This record gives sequence, C-alpha cells and structure tokens, in this order.
Amino acid sequence: MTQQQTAGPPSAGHADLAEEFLDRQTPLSRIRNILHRYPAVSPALVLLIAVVVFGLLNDRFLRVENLSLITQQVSVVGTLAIAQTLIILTAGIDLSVGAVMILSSMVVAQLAVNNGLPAPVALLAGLIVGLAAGALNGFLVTRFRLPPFIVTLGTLNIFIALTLLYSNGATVRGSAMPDLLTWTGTTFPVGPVRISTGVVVMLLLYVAIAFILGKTAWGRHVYAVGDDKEAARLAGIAVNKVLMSVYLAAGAVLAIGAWIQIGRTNAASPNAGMDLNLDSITAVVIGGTSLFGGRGSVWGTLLGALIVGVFRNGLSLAGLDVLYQTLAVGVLIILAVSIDQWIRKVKS
Amino acid sequence: MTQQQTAGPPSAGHADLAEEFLDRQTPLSRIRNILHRYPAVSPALVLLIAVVVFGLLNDRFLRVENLSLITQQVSVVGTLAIAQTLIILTAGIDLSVGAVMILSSMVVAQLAVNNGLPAPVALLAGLIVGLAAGALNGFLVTRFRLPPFIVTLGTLNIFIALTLLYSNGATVRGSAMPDLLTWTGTTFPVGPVRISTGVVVMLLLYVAIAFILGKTAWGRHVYAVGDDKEAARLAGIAVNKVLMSVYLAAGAVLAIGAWIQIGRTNAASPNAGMDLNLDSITAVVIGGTSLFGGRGSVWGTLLGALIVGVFRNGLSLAGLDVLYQTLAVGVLIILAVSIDQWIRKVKS
Amino acid sequence: GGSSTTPGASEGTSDEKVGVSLIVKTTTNPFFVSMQDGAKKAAEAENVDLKLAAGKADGDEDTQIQAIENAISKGDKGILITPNGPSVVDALKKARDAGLFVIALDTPPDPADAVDITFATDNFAAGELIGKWTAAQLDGKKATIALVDLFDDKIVSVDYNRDQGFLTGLGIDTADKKKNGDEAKTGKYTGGKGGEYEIVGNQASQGAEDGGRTAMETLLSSNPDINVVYTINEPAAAGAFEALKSAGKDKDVLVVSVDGGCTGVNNVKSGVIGATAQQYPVKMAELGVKAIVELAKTGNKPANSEGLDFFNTGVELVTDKPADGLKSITTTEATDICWGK
Amino acid sequence: MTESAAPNVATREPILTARNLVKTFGRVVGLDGVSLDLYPGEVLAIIGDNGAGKSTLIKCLTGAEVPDSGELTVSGQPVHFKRPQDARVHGIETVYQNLAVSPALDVASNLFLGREERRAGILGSVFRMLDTKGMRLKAKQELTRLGISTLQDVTVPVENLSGGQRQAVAVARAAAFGSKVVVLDEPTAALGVRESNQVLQLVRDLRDRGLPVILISHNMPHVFDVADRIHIQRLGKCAATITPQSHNMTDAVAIMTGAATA
Amino acid sequence: MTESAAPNVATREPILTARNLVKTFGRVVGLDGVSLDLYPGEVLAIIGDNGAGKSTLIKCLTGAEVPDSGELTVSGQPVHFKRPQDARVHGIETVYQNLAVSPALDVASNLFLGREERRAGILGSVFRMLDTKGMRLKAKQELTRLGISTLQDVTVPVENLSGGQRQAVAVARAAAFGSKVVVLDEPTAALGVRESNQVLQLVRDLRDRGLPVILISHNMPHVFDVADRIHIQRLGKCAATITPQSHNMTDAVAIMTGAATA
Ligand SMILES: Nc1ncnc2c1ncn2[C@@H]1O[C@H](COP(=O)(O)OP(=O)(O)OP(=O)(O)O)[C@@H](O)[C@H]1O
Ligand SMILES: Nc1ncnc2c1ncn2[C@@H]1O[C@H](COP(=O)(O)OP(=O)(O)OP(=O)(O)O)[C@@H](O)[C@H]1O
Ligand SMILES: OC[C@H]1O[C@](O)(CO)[C@@H](O)[C@@H]1O
Ligand SMILES: [Mg+2]
Ligand SMILES: [Mg+2]
Repeated sequence: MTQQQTAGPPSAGHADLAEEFLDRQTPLSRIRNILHRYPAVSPALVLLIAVVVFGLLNDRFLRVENLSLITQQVSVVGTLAIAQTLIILTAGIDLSVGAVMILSSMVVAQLAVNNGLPAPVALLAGLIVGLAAGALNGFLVTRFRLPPFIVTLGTLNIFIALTLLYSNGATVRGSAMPDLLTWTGTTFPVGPVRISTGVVVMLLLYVAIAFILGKTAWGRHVYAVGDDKEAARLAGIAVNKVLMSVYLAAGAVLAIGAWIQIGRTNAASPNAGMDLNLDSITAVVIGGTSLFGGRGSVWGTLLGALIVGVFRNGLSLAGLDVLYQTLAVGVLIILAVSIDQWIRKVKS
Repeated sequence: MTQQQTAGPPSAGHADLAEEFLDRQTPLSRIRNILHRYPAVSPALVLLIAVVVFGLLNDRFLRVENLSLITQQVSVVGTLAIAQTLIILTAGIDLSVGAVMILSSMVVAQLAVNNGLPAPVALLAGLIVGLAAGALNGFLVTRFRLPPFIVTLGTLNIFIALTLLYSNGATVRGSAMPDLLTWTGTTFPVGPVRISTGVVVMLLLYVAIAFILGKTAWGRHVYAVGDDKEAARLAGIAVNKVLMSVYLAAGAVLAIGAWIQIGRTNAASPNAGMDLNLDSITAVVIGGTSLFGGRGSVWGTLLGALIVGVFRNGLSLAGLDVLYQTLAVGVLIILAVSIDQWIRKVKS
Repeated sequence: GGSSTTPGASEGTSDEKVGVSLIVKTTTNPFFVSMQDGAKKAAEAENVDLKLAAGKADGDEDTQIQAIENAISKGDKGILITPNGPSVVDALKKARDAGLFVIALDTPPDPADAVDITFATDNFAAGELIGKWTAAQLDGKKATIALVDLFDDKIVSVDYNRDQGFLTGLGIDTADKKKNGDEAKTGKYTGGKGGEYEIVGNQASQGAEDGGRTAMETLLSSNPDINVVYTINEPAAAGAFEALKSAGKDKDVLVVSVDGGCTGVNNVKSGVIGATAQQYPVKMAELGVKAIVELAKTGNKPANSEGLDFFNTGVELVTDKPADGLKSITTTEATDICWGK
Repeated sequence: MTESAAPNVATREPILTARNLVKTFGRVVGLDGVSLDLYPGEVLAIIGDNGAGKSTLIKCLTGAEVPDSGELTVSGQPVHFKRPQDARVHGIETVYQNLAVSPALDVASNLFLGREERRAGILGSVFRMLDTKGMRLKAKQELTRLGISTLQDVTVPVENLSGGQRQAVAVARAAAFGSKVVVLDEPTAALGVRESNQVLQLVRDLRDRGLPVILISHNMPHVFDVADRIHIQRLGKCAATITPQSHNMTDAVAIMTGAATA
Repeated sequence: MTESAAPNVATREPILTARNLVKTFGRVVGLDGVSLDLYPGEVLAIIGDNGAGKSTLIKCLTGAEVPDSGELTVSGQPVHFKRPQDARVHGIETVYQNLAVSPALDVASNLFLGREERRAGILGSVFRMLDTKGMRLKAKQELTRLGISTLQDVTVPVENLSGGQRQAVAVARAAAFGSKVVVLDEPTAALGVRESNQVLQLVRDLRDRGLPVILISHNMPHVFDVADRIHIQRLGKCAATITPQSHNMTDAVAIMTGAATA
C-alpha cells in the first residue's frame, strides 16, 4: 500500500483543533455540564435569583415567617404537583387532580364529623377514595386506550358532581373535626421559625417519590413508558401495569394532598382549589418536566411550585396592585423558563 | 441449482391464506377503511347517535329552533377551537385563546363606544390585537424555544391583566355599539329556521381553514412540523416561519371569535369565557386531533364542539338537574371518545 | 317536560305543571343550596316543575346564559335567577321576548327592570348595619380597613352595595356609590365616636373560601396592622379568618360579613366573625316561585318595596356584642331562623 | 421435511415452530401463511426483498404482533404470545429493526430495561434500590465484548448516540439475556465493518453455546457466512428454505426476486 | 494536494469544499478539524467506524448542524449554512441517516415536502391549491425508477412502511431534486439486494449526469464499486483520502480501524 496524503491537517493526537471547543475546558462550560446532568439545578438558580431580588425589594420578604408562609401557601399545590409529575412523566396529563383531592377531603371530613367515624378510619376512607379515583382514570386510560386528557376531563366532571352531591355544597369547619384531621395545619418551632406539619408531609412525599423514581426499577419503567411507549412494550415492559400503578400512586398522593388541604384551610370545602389543576401543571412544566413524557424530575416540580409561590408572595409584598401582579406573574413565568433554557443552553 | 422443498405450503398465487383477513373482503371492514381514511366520520357518527338519543328523550330537542340554538351556543368556542386546532397540530397548546379573544373584543367595543371610532376601524383594531397577541406567542415559542404551554400560560396572565386595566372591569353593552359590531348576533331566516350570522361566519372560517390545511403547501408544512419538527427541519422546511405563521393565523381567528362573541352575548365583557380555553381544547381532542401534533383535522374539531354542545343542551332539555348534568357530561365525554375509538378500532 | 306549544302562554290548565328553571350563581355556596331547597319545597306546594341550573363558579355568566337559553328551548314558563353579572341581561331579555317571566333573586340586575321583579336583601342596608356596628366597636380607635370584595373584573350590585354600604355605615364618604375603591384612602370616619381611618385595599374573593384567604393574605402582606375586615359574604369571611389566624392576627381584628347562614352565625358565636347581616334565601325562593305561578296565572306581581327597585326580603344584624342604638339579634335568636343547617 | 436443507438438525426436535402464520394490515398483506422451524444450535437466516414480510414474521414469532391466524409452539408446547414479555418469559430475546430503545434513558438503563438488578442486602430487598453502579459496569463489559470501543460512556442518553452505536446497544441487550432463542432483525444494518464482524462472531458464539439464532439481513455475504439454513420470504410467503451448501448467493437472490424458484 | 488520490479531478474546481471543520457536543468531539473537497462528477465515499463522525461531517456540510469553526465554500463562494434549507437553496440534497421523514404524512407528501407543486391556473396561483394528483403520479414514477416495486400505494403514511421502504422514499426524494450535490448517509443500510443495486445504479447515473455524490456506507464492496475517491474518518478526523485504485478493501479497513496509516 502506498503512502497517501491526508486531506486534513497532519494528525497530531486526538482532539487538538477541537480542544478549545471542548466544554470541560472552561469553568463556564463545566457549570453547563453540571446543569446538563442535574437539570433541577437551573430552576434552583432561578428560584435563588427570585428570592434575592424580592429580598432587595422588600426587607420583610426574607423574614423567616414570610418564607415559612410561602412554603405553606405552596404545600397543597406542591403535593398535587407530585401526582401531576407522575402522570406527565408517562406522557399523560391529569385534569382531575384538584377534583380528586377535594372529593377525598370531603369524604374524610364528613365521615369524621357527620358520621362520627374515628379520624384514622376517616383518613383511610379518604385514601381509598384517592386510590379508587386513580384506578378509574388508570382503567380508562389502559383498558380503552383513551387519551388521558379526555379521561381526566370526564372524571373531573364526575368527581366534581359527586363532591357536590355528597356534600350538598356545605363546608365542614376545622373546629368541628378531630385533631388528627387538622394536624397538617399545626406548626412546630424549629429554631426561630415555625414549620407547618403539612409542609413537612409534602417534603417527605417529595423525598419518597424522588427515591422511587430515581432509584427503583419501577421508576425507570415509568420514564421508559413515557419516553417511547412502543419501545418500552417491545423491551418487554408491561406498559399497562406501569400506567395503572402510576395512576394509583397519583391517587394516593392526592389523598395525602387532601389531608394537607384540610389542615391548610382548616376546613373541607367543596369548592376549594378548582384551579389547582392548571397550577399543578404549571409547577411541573416550570420545573422542567416535558409534557411529552419521559423527561423531568420531581425535584424540578418542587422548585417550580416554589418559584410560582415566591412570585405571588414577593409581588404582593412589593406592594403591586393585584392587576399588575397578574401581569407580572405572567411576565415572570415566561422569564423564569427563559432563564432556565438559557442556563441549560439546550440545543434543539 | 437443485430443487428444494419449501417450508410453507406450495405457493398458489398471492394472498390466498390471507384472503379472508383482507379488509376489503367484508362490508364491515370496508366501512372501517373509510373511517381510517376520513377520521372525521367517526365523531360524526357519535354526534348523530347523540342527536337521535336526545331527540327521543325530549321532542323539543329536534325542533329547528333548538338545533339552531345549539349552533349559536357553540359558535364562540367553535371559533376558538379552530385557533386551538392550528396550534395543537404543531404539537403546541394555547392557553391564551380565551384571553386574546376577550382582549380583542374589549378593544373593539371600547374604541367604537368610548372613543367613537367607526365600527370597521374598531374591528380592524381588534384584528391587530389578535395578530399582535399571536405574534407575541409565536415570537416567544420560536425565538426562545419555550414550550407553548408556558408561553401561553404567561401571556394568558398578561392579556387578562391588560383587559382589566384597559376596561376597568366594565362591560360594554351591545345597545351602545354600532350595528356592525353586533351584526354577528343577528339572525336571518332560512326556510323555517333562523340562522345566526355568527354561526355562518364560524362555518366559513372552518371551510377556509380546512381548505388551507388540506389543500395548500402551508397546510402540509403545518402537519409536518407538528409530526416531527426535526424531520421537517431536515427536509428543508422553515420550521420557525411555519410556527410563526400558525400563531398569527390563530390570532386572526381569535379576533374574528371576538366579533362573534360580541354578537352572541350582545356585550363585550372583560370576564367572559375564561374557561373557553379548556372547552376549546376539549373540542379539539374529542374531534380526534392528537395533542402530540401532526394528526387531526379541523372538521373533527367542529364535530367535537358540536358534540359537547349537544350534550349540554340535550341533558338540560331532558330535565336533568345541574349536578346530574355535570355528572352526565363527564360520562358522555368519555363515552363519546370510547365509541370513536371503537369505531376506528385503532391499533396502538 | 310538558307538551305546551307556545312558551310562556298562560293558557295552561290547572292540572298542568308550570315549568320553571332556577339558575343560581354556584352550587358550592350553602346560601344557594338553601335557596334551591326552599324553591324545591315551594315548587311542590305550587305544582311547579322546577329544574335546577347553576354557574360553575360565582361570576360565571356564560353557563348562566346557556341555562337561560335552554330554559326557553325547554318551554319553561319562567326563570328564577341570581345573576352572575351584567352579561346575562341580554339573554334575560330574549327570554322575556319569548314570553317567559323572569324573576331575580338575591342580586338585582342592572338595570333593575331587566326582570319582572327582584326578591333580595337590601344589600346597601346590610352593609350599613355592619358598618355602623364596626364604628361603635372601634370606639374612636384608628381603623385600618381591609375590604374583601366579590370581584375586580366585573361590576355586580351586591358587590358595590355591601361595600359602599359598609363604608357609609362607618361614616366614610364613598364618592360614587356604585363604584368600589374610589373613596379617599385615608381620612376621618364619622361613625360612632369617629376617628382616623386608612383603607389598605380592595381584594376580590369570588365569594369563596380560597378566594377570601388569598385576598386576606395579600392585604396582610401589604399592611399587617389591619384591624377591620369587611367581607362580601361568609365563605369569604371564613377564608379571610384562616389567613388572619395563620398570621396570628385573629384576636385583635374585627371581621364583619353578610349572610347569616347557620355556619356564619356559629362563627359569630365563637368570635370568628364579629357581626353579620342575616339574609333570608329560603324566603326569596318561596316568594319567587309563588310570584312566577301568580304571573303565569294572572299576570299580576307584587310591588317593589317603597323607595327601592326590588322587593326587600329583610335583613337582621346578628351579634352578641350589641351596640347602642343599633337594632340587632343575638346568635341564639339568629340560630332559630338561620339557613343551611 | 427439511432433511436435505439442514441435515444436521433432522433428528432433533425444533425449539420454535410456526405454522401458517397470517397477518394483514388493513388492505396490506404482511404474512400470507408462513411456516418456520428453528432447531437448537442453528443459525436460521431470513432474507427477502424490502416489504417481503421478514420483520412482520419475526414480530409474530416474538409477541410484538399478534397474527390473525396460525400456530406457534416453543419446545413442542403451543404458545400464544400477546405481548413481547410473553416471548421473553419463554427465553426469546429480540432486536427489532426499529431498535426499541428509550431515547431519553442512558445506555446502561436501556441494556437492563425490564430486568434491572437490585442492590444487595436490605437496600435491594426492602427498598428495592437499583444497583446502578453494577449495571453500568456490566453494560460496559458487554459492549466491550461486542467491540464497541467508541462508546465508553454508558451514562449517555441513547438519543445522543450515532446510528451504529444505537444499534450496538440493542444487540448487546439481546445477546446478554437471550436464554433460548435470539432473534436479530438486521442487526448490522448500521454497523461498521469491525462492529459487523463482531456481531457475526457473536452469532456464531451463541450458536456454539447451543442457542439458536434467527438472523434477518440484506447482506448476502454475511448470511452465507454464518447461516445454517436460509428462509427466503417473498411477497408475504416463504418462497423457499435453502442452505448455503445447496445454493449459492446468485441462486438465493434469484429466488428472492422471483427470477427463479427453489 | 489530492493529486495522487484523484488524478481525474486535479484540474477542475471543486464544487464543495470544507476546511478544518470542528464540531463538539458537550464533552464529545464529533469533528476535529476535517477538510474535504468535492469535484464535479465524482462519487466521494466516506467510510469509518461507528461514531467516527461521518454523519456529523455531512450534517455540517448540509446545514443540519452548524460547525463550531471551519469554512465552507460552494462553487468557490464562502457559505454559512444555518439550516438545511440554506444548503438546499444551493442545490445540495441530502438523505440523512435518521431519514427525516414525517411519519404521519403519506409517501407522496413526503417526497415533495418543502417543494410542493401547485395546480395550474388560478386554483394554483390564487388559491395556492396543491396538485395532489400530479404529485402522486410523479412520486409513483420516481419510486418505480428506483425499482421499489413492493410499494405501490403512495398514499400510505410513511410510518406504516417497512424499514427499507421508508429508506427508499428518502433516497427517491434526494435523487429527484438534487441539482448540484447529492449527499447520501448510508442510503442502502436497510435496503434489499435488488433495491441496493438500484440505488448504486442511481449514484452512477447521477455522476454520469455530472452531479457529484457524497456517499456514506459501511458496505465496502458497494463503496469500492462506485466511489471515485474515499474519505476515511477515524475518531473525528480524516485519517486519509484514498482511491479504489490506490488501495484495496483490506487497506481501507486497516486505516479505518487504525491498524495502518494511509
Ligand atoms: N403496522 C403496519 N401497518 C400497515 N402496513 C404494515 C405495517 N407493518 C408492516 N406493514 C406492511 O407489511 C409489509 C411487510 O412489512 P415488513 O416490515 O414485514 O417487511 P420487511 O420484509 O421486514 O422489509 P424490510 O426489509 O424493508 O425491513 C410491507 O408492505 C409493509 O408496508
Ligand atoms: N447531538 C449529539 N449530542 C451528543 N453527541 C453526539 C450528537 N451527535 C453525535 N454525537 C457523537 O458524535 C460522535 C460522532 O457521531 P456520528 O453520528 O457523526 O458518527 P458516524 O460516523 O455517523 O457513526 P455511524 O456509522 O454509527 O452512523 C459519536 O460519538 C456520537 O455519539
Ligand atoms: O358571592 C356573593 C353572593 O354570596 C352571597 O352573599 C351568599 O353567600 C349572596 O348573597 C351573594 O350574591
Ligand atoms: Mg424489516
Ligand atoms: Mg452516522
């Protein structure tokens, strides 16, 4: 074989010309690599920026009581958003999260107050309601292959109607309830701050679900099913079983959300939080989870919920009129996700 | 070459064993083939069934005045759903359709009534508002690569705030407006029926958009972009231009929707139809368009809007109380899509 | 449904049921649930075929409009409605043009003659009662006032009547009586012993618990020294109270409201609410059903109360801390006549 | 009946048999009465024009599609595969032509998808925690064994791999877990020369371990290199089953294209 | 500099040149300073191991990726392709390895995607109505020309096609519209024997019409059959540019795998 000229420059070891473009070479790009690997870091940065800015705008914002208030304000939507994340990871969407939570909370409250059942039994009944609702959604999605959007739109109406029929539109006040039901609304001191039990419950849920999603086979299957359902099926994953279990898990989370909601408002009310659906989806999407499934994390969702909570609270502390608050929330949502995108420098 | 035994039966012409499974062989499967080719046929059947059933339940249902009423009741959401279909076909979603329509309608009404501008000029201003809103959404989606869900969630808040700031929360009465603005609310006789002008405008929009989507290159590009954005890009389609034009087209449709809305309620009200977002998405999804983009048709959407309208009206004429109506609407939505799936016998 | 042909025509024989639709604001407020229950009872007695409809939430006009249209289609003789906002007026006109009788309950429409008659609380008077009571309780102290209203995106008569009535009762000049929030933000109130006042702001609550809570939280964050809280109704009051409680402010704040439902009266008893103005939804419903039947049969209707453009169904101030020169009933008395048990 | 075609398997029981499989898609005929036998320790190649029904055939064999009619047996027992995991349970591992990988999951997760390994001790048994490290290590080993040297980072999402790297992942998965039958649908289509040779070697290794392999390929030299028998699909039917001994490549192509009969 | 490698092109101006292209993906080096010349009427093959950067190279040449650095010229003019349509405007048609077809669109629509034909008369000029029938007819002709005989229905959505049929659609698209350069990334990977030969014939036809072709393939016999020059990628760089005359297959594979230098 004869010696040939190469078309390129003489080869002098690997990656010489490319050297300067290699990300590991600069500190900035090292950061970007970290962000690629831990996508929740970038909404965390957005949150941090928001906290700092609002702290500068109003010195009350950074007081521990105010920060604790924010966590309380997001505790319900934050919990619902866990369930929503699970569903969205499977490329679904759940419009019924708010309705399931309310139905469950009304059942718990009425059974305890009107029917005099012991509090733990009432809570158990609430859990069963959540699971049953999840089972219904999951059944319709897996069995009839209906789009989750349609299924949960339908069951949303069903659950709302059931709630109103069951409760007769009446609110059950916390003062009438056994302590266990409103326990999630109690606070306990940690150093200078009072932490709400409901917030702690929510955080524990996040830890548990993050563990399950990240560290167990089930979690991996959830991602695989959401990523490419057909590929998961061909890889031998029991897609329908996974989907069903996701809806059941979501139902259970919603039942816990109902408990937190009772504590938070110190009441079980049939018209609480009908717009929690959109809010929970918002938290998920701001948290970086893809609506097309298979990509995202529950920590991102927590950050998403906190970002919205911080905006709302911070803007009103900054003394903005409510209409301008609405305007600003709109702008900030877009800004938050833009910054997030910019930080990640995602290429299409 | 030596003669070999074949493993299969002796080959005796093509498709002998398969013959009996070939769909063209049976009348039933011929129908199914038609349904595959014209997916709008199956929601049409669902609509037909619904109309027949409600007609049997209450003899007033089938009266021409009632049927004409139903078309009026869906005229606004039906128009918004056209815009929504365009966006969803590109694998997006538009949460701001309702807000854009209201903003546009308030601008039209106030300019004509408070600022005394001639009606056509006011309507033109409304169109510009719609186009500007679409341009903003499209700009954010294409330029910053933000998810449409987030973009329109943000602009939803922005448009709501702008509407309220601009209108001061006051409703403009139709009686104060020039006739042209409420022209869409007028009716004209066609044989025994009175048809509303707004409904005709909506139907013309459907015809126009169906033509453009089905018969022009632009329409094909819209489908291609929604189907697989990267593939469309590699095939040399200017993806961002297509997306931008879709958002602009949607904005224009929404401005026309604003006009229809003014005629329909004979007023421009800053808080009208905030849940038109969900309703419009519902119509699109019931109409068989995929939320993942690239598949569906605007005719399906019209049928989807009519199906929901028929359910609401039919149930109330059947004398159901409101809560049972809610329940039944939920069940019927699921049923409608199940029947649709069953008719199509879609294989995953 | 009946088989009558011309809707609203009064040729119906006595054995034929009169079709009536009751369209309330929302079914998640016990006030309207009581109204529905009252109407159902009355309907039975009056041989009325009553159908229930409602908005999806307080303020949902679109659903009410569709319900009105469906009532026309259904061939109903009459409509009872608690209008959710100004946009329903046009649909009501269509109904009346089609020959239906239309009666408003609880909330007079604007204009008042958009319906045949309205049975409602005198909401301005209701607001005045709690305003005067507040002035008396303040005893000359500075009032830092939070106004938890109904809407910020539409104008409804109950909303401005109660709010402006309350301020009037306190002795504050309200400028335009039909407009919330246009009064001077600081100044002197003249009610009771009189004193300084500061209005922290108006926040919309949509007349519901969660709205009330968010509204109160927003107001508290802009001024934690609030000591007077006006709320549009008792669901909003309950929500506002939760916000006060979690901010540790529930003890030193005067919360006043309107409604007088059994839950609300209980809250007055336990001190959650200082005073409430009690309304009578069951009475509104009964009068409404009867009036429709009467209209259908004879074309006659009751006259408006004197000086008002609606029929006043009455209001009582409920408190256990009566103020001098201000007529009120105790929570025990109020419990006997409260609704939504 | 396959005596002359595959004398070495004549006396043994087939592991997998298919009889008269039919599969239609609407108006399109995918399979039109196809039968097939797979004997222990043999490499059965399936060749045929594009659209001849090769992929459809193996999909029906492995539960990815349910045939309209026809029978399947595994080790003599009739089976009805409704989904791929049914076939997997019977020890049948498949690389589908469209690869069936999860784009967003990393290489190691894809390799172990559906049979993840858990940590030792209570972390695994009670908390059901994955042995991520262990799986990554094994994934690396498996890829090295296949000679996929350009792919050193098994934590990369599969969507970022080159076409060939992606295919290597899919093949590695089947090779690592196949216990009774391995089915490969065009496994070397996107592979480089060296990687292709490695896969062919793998096929031989599997056969030598007694595992039968079904191999779909358009590459005649490859086919004639490793196959014991060759099943030729044509227009949805089996046109012939030949051996590299009985026919040469030109014959095979002629049968495939209908220019000749076997 | 390519004198000995491609003597037949020495005197002509290259149509397409690339100089020192660099492309990185995060920590992964795709291209590490690659240069390339394409002369009129030649078939330039690109070969290399999986992950060697072949697809990345042609993506940078055709606007699908923007290189981090490096220069491109077309007919001597410097160009900066930001997106594929920029390259298309310059007459460069490409079949990408992942095919870039729209699954839900039918065969004919895919063939004409981005350059649909309109009806004659005002239906076309004013109403901008598509000539659907005409395009279907032409699509059929183009496919027949490529010998894709199993695919008779051009109204089938591409997602329902077999792997090879899908590839044939992508190749037909490039062949039908290429005006200056045709770039094919593994066009025969999924094709049957007959279809592959047809594509190779097509490549020769294009060359004979004076159109240069860049062909990526792992199939050495194919490459040595049609290529005038062969660009060998290795680890992101160009390891050598050879000709079928100067080297044989074994040499090429040795250079590709690093066992030898050119
Ligand atoms: N899901 C489907 N829907 C409709 N038609 C299908 C479907 N799957 C396969 N077909 C058709 O069935 C026939 C056989 O396809 P198959 O994929 O089995 O071919 P193949 O022999 O594997 O071809 P290739 O070598 O190109 O992969 C083709 O005509 C194809 O278009
Ligand atoms: N979008 C991307 N993100 C990250 N890495 C990438 C991306 N595209 C390519 N790479 C990497 O760049 C390298 C070169 O990939 P390329 O696709 O060019 O290889 P190839 O020579 O075409 O290989 P094959 O023969 O397998 O198609 C590979 O290591 C691949 O993993
Ligand atoms: O939301 C406002 C509405 O709430 C009520 O006070 C009942 O709770 C009604 O009288 C009023 O119309
Ligand atoms: Mg195949
Ligand atoms: Mg490649």
